[in-house]
Amino acid sequence: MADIRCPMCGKTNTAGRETCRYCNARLTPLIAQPPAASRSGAEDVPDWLSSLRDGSQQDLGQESSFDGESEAPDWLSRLGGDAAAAPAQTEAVPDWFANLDGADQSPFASPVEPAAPAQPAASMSDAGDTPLPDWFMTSDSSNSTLDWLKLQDEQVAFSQQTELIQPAAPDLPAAPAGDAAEWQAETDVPDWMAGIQGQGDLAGWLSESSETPAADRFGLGDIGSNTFSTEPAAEESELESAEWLSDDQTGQSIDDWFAKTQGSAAFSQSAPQAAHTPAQPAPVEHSGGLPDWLSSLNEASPGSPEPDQDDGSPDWLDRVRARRQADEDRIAQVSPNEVVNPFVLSDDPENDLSFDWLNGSSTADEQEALAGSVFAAASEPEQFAPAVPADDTPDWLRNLNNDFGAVRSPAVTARLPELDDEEHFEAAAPVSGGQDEPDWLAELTGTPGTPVTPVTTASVPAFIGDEDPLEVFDEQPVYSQAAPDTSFGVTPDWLSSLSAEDAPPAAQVSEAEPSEQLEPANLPTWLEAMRPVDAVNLEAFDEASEARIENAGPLAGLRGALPAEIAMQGVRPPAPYTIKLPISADVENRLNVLKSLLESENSPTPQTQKAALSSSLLVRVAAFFILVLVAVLALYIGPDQSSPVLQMPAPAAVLGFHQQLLNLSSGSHVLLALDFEPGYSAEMNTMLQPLLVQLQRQGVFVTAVSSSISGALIIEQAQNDLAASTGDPLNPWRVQNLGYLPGGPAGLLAFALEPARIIPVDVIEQKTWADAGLNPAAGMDNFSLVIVATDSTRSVSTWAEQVGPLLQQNEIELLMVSSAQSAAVIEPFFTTYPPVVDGYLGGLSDASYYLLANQPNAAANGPLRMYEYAYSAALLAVVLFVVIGGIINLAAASLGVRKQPKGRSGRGEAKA
Amino acid sequence: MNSSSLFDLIGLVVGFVLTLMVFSYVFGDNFLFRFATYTFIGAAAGYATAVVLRTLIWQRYLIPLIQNPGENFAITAPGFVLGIWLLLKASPRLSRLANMPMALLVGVAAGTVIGGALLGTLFPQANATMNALNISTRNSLQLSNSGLDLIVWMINGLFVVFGSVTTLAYFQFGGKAPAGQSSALHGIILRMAQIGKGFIAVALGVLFAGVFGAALMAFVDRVTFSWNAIWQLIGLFFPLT
Amino acid sequence: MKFSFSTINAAVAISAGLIVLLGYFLPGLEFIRSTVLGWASITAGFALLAGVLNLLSVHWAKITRTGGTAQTRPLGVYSVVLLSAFLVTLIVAGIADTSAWALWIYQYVQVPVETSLLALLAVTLAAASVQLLRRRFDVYTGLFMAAALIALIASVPLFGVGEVSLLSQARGWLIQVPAMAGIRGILMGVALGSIATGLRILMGADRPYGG
Amino acid sequence: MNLFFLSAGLLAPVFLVVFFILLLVFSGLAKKQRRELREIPGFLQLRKVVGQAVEAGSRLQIALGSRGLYDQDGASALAGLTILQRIAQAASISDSPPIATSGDSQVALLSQDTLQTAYRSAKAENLYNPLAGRLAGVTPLSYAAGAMAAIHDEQVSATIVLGHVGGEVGLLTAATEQTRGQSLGGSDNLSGQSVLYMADQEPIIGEEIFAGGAYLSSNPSHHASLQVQDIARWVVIVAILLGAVARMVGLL
Repeated sequence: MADIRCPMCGKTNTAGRETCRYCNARLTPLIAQPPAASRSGAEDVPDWLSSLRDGSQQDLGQESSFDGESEAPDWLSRLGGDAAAAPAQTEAVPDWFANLDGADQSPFASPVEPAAPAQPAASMSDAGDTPLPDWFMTSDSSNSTLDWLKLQDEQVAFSQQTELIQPAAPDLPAAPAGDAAEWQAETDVPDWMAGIQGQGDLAGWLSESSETPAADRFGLGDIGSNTFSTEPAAEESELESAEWLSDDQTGQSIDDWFAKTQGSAAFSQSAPQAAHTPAQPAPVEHSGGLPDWLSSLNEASPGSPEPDQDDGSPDWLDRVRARRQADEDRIAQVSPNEVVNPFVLSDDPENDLSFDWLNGSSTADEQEALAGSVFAAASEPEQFAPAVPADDTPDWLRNLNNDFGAVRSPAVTARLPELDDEEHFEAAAPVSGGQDEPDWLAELTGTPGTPVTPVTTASVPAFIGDEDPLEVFDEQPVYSQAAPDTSFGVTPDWLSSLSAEDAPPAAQVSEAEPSEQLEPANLPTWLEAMRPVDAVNLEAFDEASEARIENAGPLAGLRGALPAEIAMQGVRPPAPYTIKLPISADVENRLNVLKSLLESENSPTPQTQKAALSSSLLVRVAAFFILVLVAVLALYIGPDQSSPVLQMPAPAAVLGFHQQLLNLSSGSHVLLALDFEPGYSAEMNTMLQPLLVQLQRQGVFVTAVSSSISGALIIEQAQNDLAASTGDPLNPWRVQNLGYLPGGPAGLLAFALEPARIIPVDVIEQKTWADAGLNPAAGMDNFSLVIVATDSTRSVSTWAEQVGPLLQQNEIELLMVSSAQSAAVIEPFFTTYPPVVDGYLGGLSDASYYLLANQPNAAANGPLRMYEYAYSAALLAVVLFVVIGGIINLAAASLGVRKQPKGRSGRGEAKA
Repeated sequence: MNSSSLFDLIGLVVGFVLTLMVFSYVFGDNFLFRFATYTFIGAAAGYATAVVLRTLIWQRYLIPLIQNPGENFAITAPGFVLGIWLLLKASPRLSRLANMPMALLVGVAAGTVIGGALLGTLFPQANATMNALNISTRNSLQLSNSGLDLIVWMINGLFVVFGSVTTLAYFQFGGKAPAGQSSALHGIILRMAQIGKGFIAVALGVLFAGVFGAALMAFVDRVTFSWNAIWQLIGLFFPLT
Repeated sequence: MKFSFSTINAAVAISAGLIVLLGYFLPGLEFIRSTVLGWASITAGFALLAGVLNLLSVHWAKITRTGGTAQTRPLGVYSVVLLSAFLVTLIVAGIADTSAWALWIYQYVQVPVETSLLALLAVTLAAASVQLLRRRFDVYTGLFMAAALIALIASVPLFGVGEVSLLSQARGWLIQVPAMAGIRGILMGVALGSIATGLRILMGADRPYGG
Repeated sequence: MNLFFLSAGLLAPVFLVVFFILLLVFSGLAKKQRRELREIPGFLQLRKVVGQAVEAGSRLQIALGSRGLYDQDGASALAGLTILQRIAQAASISDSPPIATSGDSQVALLSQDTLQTAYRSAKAENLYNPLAGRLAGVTPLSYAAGAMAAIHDEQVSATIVLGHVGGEVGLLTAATEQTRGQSLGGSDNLSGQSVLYMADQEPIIGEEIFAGGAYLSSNPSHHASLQVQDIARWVVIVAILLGAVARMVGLL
């Protein structure tokens, strides 16, 4: 067990102490219980941790029996237990390792520092809704690592590797399916997605990614270089550090952490092959069109639909999966040269071929290379440190000078001559694009003309891809040798101990470069570009100048006499393009689509409702315009005057009405009740005019009353219409306007009992009943006929029920002129015996019959005929509209039911 | 142009514009529709208030009371007292003090409701339904007595009786549900209710046609009014020689 | 105190109701019944004034509402329109409720708007009819729609065709037989419900007058 | 003066007295034991809508119709007021208390009294707003226009029609649809009833509107009145059948 160095005073304390015995500063973060538990064997220790302790006791011999379905603890045991397995571990190492490392890099870090591991620690201790499945997903990577470890002793030629892919391909779904199942069982996608959206920074995070060189957000960074993937992480940490530090359990932090873990996994797997494959739309779309936490989701369940079936993950995720599946299918068919498609294979955590370049690492130098790659990989988490909570300065910035000091380490140069055989080259070739590939390979593959460079530039962010391969690879050993410390500096003891116990190759490298071990070099080239002086490859200059022997001129034979020439070769202007974003239009489009989809998930309105509402508006507008059009056309055309008005015999009710009017003698009095609202006056006055004309002709006196509060005006309007229709406004014949009869049916009943007392005078001329030739005491007996014109079913029944019996007892006839809407209610009172209503006109049709009976000319060309003509046209149009529209709507509804059982139409079906 | 025709012309324009404003609701609630309807509500309320104050209270109650107090006092004076008392309802704080006049109104309404429902609806309608098969009713309507007509009339009469009875049965509210059956209606009552519901559907369909027809007539009237208004205005500003 | 008030109110309601009801059957009570009806009629007139005051206070509150949201603030404008129309009409009709000005308002404001609202009703009913079977698809809805369409199409001579005797006879049969049966059943049912409601008030079981 | 009016004059008081006695008797019995009632989907929907409005803090509008008290219109308005009291009691705790609109002054004043009583019984009289019971318009169509405005202005989520309202109720249902709300209820006005039957998912038909008190409350008098109505119903049915047969054969 390693001692713990106090972050405050820098003195070492024995492992197990929680506080510094010198300055009492806290040594282990409060939430980082697992290490403490692993030491003390405390009870409530997560399974993975307990198994981890077991795993830590395993000897290396077990690794060959390590199966693909092994659990996280197993690979964790290999974490430090086996150098060859280390890359796999690094794939799974979350960024908080890097945070820890960052913390170690700054002994004078702020007190916030210990909180750095809090998030993942909390995540681990809270398996219910946090990344236990994520661990599994990352453990896939380790499993895949172990798969390739089985091939470790074989000297694999490139052609042989491609053959190995084929048996590997069928295995792809196996473990991930299991992972997906567990992942699905233990995580709730909507929840954490909600958590992400709840934090409201996902969309912004994505847009930010599109503006910054956050290539790793799109997976390109993962595929490309971990070196540069630090940049977005650092930026993000600045943007979200508050949430990041405060929130230790939200979906955002967990997923972000998990995303970076996966990102590193993707990197570790894909990087080796990056060199061999030109940029592919599919990988760009897959790795590049998604945040890495999403691509990690896809990796978690290749070919297993469960997650998006059960957890309701959004459609775009399905689409991405579909594209990914298509890519896998394509891989299964591609030729051996295409097989090592870094992007496609990098999507798949099961893809063990991504590390085939390590298969030949049994020789000493490959062991070194392996160690280099191991620790390069082990250093990745640092690159992904999103929050760098230790302090605001990213590690790479703090270790800048050390990085440059480390470049061109003797260990690297020492290896150069040993690279001689084709096999190594071919075996190593797939890795050449990656940042963690062995430098010996890097220097080889870095030579211009190899397919590596263009491919790499095409497949990684511009600031990577356009790098001179030499320079890119030159930096690798630095990471390699710095890795052990940077990764495990202040990791919890259980991890540091694991890493300290073994990994002999790493130990060799450590001995070779003790100083570099402490200096993790993690320098993005765009930063180099910002520091031209640093960007100069001084090491290259020194070495080259020392190695150069002048062979001509006065300085002939002298070594390093003219360094300037070399220096000039070494000095490069900073690449201005290094800060370009390598986002293709395709990626950007997909990003926009993704953002819009994610934002649209916040809008709760169901589409069906919108559709229903818009369709109802559409139907309403359509009905309106159809009716207007038809009515205007009918008015424009007009009825055919010569055509017969009506052929059918008049209904009995109309005949009875007509007969009762004919029976009126001149000078008799009629009570006319106009019980309709002004809105119905168009229809009612049109129907009333023939009646009033007839009454005027017969010299009958009319006393009018209305139960509508506008009654006085309704009566006056009818009077004016009559004068206008007869063309005699000065006609002495007038209706006695009693006006408004209050009290509804009760008032009506009171009026029927004592009319002269309820309404003593005319509202126009203040004429009393006596003035109008009526006997106030006689009441209703003054009238020989009562005519009720109404639009209301209630008014019909009230007159028939309240006044009708009184009238029957006094043998006064009751006639009605009714709007179409109340005509049906009159029928029962007309057909009863003895009839309460002695005749009625119900609607325009009956009015036409009546008009035809007593005024044939007016019936042929009067306003009633015109109204009826336009009305019948509009009626036919609206009936057709309702029938056709109803059929279409019903068909649409039935289709909608098939598509969407929970839709609105579904309720109708259910009721049916 | 004399003043009355000018007023009519202005009125024509106002009516035409208000019509278009109301029609704008077809596209959804909007300012124009609100403007027209609020104007209408205010005008209707204003006219109603004027009618109550001027026609009812002044002309029909106060003037007779002043002219002939002895004859009208018994009805008008208590009515005025109760009416003014009722005005306290306009004040939220004093509202509860005016419950007694409301109690009078409700009591009178209840008596009217019972009497009207019993004598005005229930008995006449039951009597009319009984007459559906009454041959003397048929004779009173002077219908032909040919054999086929008589059979048709009889069938229709049975329909009316059966339909009225089953419709009335449809409204049955309660009963004792048999074991294992949730609905309180069962057996013959359930069957009758189902048939009655069919008659109700047909009756409401016919009534709906009446409502629709009346509304459609109003639509035609508005289109006619607008059509005439447009031509009148065109003729006014672009006189056709 | 409260108890006595509510008891008195209930007594007034029950006695007034009984007087009006018994007046239907006992000829001797006709005078007192008409007297009580007269009181109620006058009181109803004042009730309309109280109701109008309520209407005005609602819209006055909208105008003077403080802290109204942007959404509710325009409502004050509508209320101003309403109150203006109210005042103008009140003044015009108060002078003479059948004056030329009152008739003008009636003819060119009230009638156009009311008729247009009815016309709007035609449009909304047409749209709703189109969607009826989608909302509620059962045999009764089918009967409803069939009866409505037949009664509608046969209410006037068919456009361009003239009267179709079959349709006219079908409409006549619908109105005189099944529809009349249904209407009678509904009316009798409503009557039973009305009697029960009225009797509950005469029992004092229901006291909507705040007793 | 025919036989009908004679028989009505004699039978009507008897019928009324028996009805009244049965109502008293069953009111006493209903306190101990309730009879099972058939399911009326309209009232189930009404309960659901009220519950949803209370949970969502949205507003309900109870449209009490545009006619007065003095006949069956009055009966439906009184029945609507009874249901209004139950709804107001349930929704008084809501952030947006219900509003009651009517087209008749007396009904508007009664709705204020009813709401005040409901709030008092719910121990929330301080939440009572006198303007919640309002006159929307003085004529049927101006009432419809005012109720439409209330639907749009007051963010009404559901309009419950319980009163005497004619075909213009179609405008209310249209406005409710525009605001994506619900409309339900019934009217004893046959025109309004036909429109509601077409527009509502679960219409309340005819006599059912008078049963609201029993379906929404545990008031024994309401349950008793339904029992008496059922008894009277079958008396009328039997009378019609016997009378029809008797008149067909020339008796009566």
